Amino acid sequence: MDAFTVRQGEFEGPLHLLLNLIEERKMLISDVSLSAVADSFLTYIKEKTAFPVGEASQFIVVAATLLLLKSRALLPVLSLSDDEEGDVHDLERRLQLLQIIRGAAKELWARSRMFIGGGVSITDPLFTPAPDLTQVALHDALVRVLTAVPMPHAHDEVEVQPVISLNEMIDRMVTRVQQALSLSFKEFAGGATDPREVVVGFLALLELVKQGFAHVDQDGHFNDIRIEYAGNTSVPKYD
Amino acid sequence: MQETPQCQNMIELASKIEAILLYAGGSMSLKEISALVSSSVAEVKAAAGELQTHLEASASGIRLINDTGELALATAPMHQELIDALRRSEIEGPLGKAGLETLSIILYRGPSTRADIEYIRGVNSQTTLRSLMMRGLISRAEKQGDRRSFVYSITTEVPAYLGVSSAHELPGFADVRAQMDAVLAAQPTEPA
Amino acid sequence: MQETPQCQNMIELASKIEAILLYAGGSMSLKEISALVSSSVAEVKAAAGELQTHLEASASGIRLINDTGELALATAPMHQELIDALRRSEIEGPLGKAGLETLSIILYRGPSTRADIEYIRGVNSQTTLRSLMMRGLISRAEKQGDRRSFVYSITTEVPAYLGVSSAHELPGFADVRAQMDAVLAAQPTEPA
Repeated sequence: MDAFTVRQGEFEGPLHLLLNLIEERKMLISDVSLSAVADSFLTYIKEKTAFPVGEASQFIVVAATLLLLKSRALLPVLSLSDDEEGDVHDLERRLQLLQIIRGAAKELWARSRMFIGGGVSITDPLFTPAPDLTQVALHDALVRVLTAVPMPHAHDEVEVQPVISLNEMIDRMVTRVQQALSLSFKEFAGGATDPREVVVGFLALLELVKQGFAHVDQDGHFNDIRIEYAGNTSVPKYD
Repeated sequence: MQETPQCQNMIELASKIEAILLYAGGSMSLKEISALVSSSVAEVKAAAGELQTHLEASASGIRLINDTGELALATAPMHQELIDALRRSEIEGPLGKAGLETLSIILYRGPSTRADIEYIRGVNSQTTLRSLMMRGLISRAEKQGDRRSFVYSITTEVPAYLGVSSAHELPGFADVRAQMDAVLAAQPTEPA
Repeated sequence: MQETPQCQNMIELASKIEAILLYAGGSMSLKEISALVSSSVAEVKAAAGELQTHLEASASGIRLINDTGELALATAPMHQELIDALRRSEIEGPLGKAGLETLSIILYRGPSTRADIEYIRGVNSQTTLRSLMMRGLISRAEKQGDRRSFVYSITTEVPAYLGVSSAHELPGFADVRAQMDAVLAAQPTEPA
């Protein structure tokens, strides 16, 4: 109650998470910092098992943009379409606005409050009905109000697996890596037509490396990435 | 008032009394106020006298009423005509959406707290409750065992005006009542 | 104030405004008051400024909220603890982070739709908006030309809640507004 903190039951979304990650690193909001925090962001989504109804998709949308950025940072061959550039700018803009608002909201915390008077007590009311005071009008007003009350679903969290599509892609990657034992990411990405597919492939690749299924080498900053199969055929799952 | 330390103390106390009474709206006893401000009844009484004198001497539109140990803020007598006009304007015209909604909740549900009404309506209802009280359609009483919490009830004139002997005779009573109970039962304990 | 006839007039008007606001409670617009006192809005505005200065300069426990054309009498910020003790039973806790954030967006961005707010927060804000409405801190109106969409605005309760007579007195208010405007103006793409 005394601190400006997130209250139990309050939900913080993907933008808050991103902003926290960027601010923790004392970075400015830019494509560079977004790309730098992409891994931490994805780890968070994978470790969180439940989101409030309808909120998981917001995380996935942001994750897709982060992956795009991260891939471009590592793969110069990848150029973003106008729509994708727009997504990146939009994300930066939303974060800038949230950063301003969060700072401003903190300043509004724990200020001395004033209380507006409620008026002088009425001691001598005079019964004054109005023409619209009828049985039907009262009934209709109440039904309208009751229909508009949202039924709370604060504890109604659904299990979601935002990595489902990721798992599918990893399956494909494993097959490809097994076949070739050694291939370059360019070759791998060459088969994809949609830049988003390249991105998801890249993410899947990072996952394989983390799980110890593949080794990745990159000789220089803009050189191609080499992938090598590490000798384990089982497929990692996140469920 | 001279600025001696004792005097400074009394000015502060007078300021507190003024704030308490503005917020309370109605009257409060010297004893209640003395408990709130942690001063003796004698000190509160002295500060109230000071406040009364000050308000009367200044051009303020507010007066302090001190009626046998009960204090309240009131409008200055010179503004009586203006306040009468204000009252007339407030009870003129239709009840409107807010008035009908609030009144129907109290009518179908029975005595209700402001918190329950506001939960159902989803909007602050302080002004609407006051206007319904002013029209004599509802009245408020202190909640049992809780001096500062109020319960709002329909006045006896309302069912008579609507031509029913009790709320149960209103259209759709059972259905609406059940729906309202369901809504209130689902109310989260701590609103976000 | 010097006691010129014109000044005398303004003192009387200030006194009337004080009485009206005490009696009615809540906030009233300059326009409503001007109709009641048969003076121009400009005259009421000037007298309100006078009243505000007077209350702040004196030891009074009352302050005038004077924000965006609305006036209200409120308890002075220094008495917050005292009033909290008085209202303990009807307590709603302080606003949480989500509430303050949403309130800040509407305060600094100006009147906003739910989509505008969720664009910045990235989370569903329906519950938070409802909670702010129940507290009387925001009000909503149908969006012009679109009856299914609402626009949320700050009420007069907000400066009171933040302990200032007007939101413009908040430290850094103009700065934050300018920062928001700069970002919002940078790209014309608005949320769908």
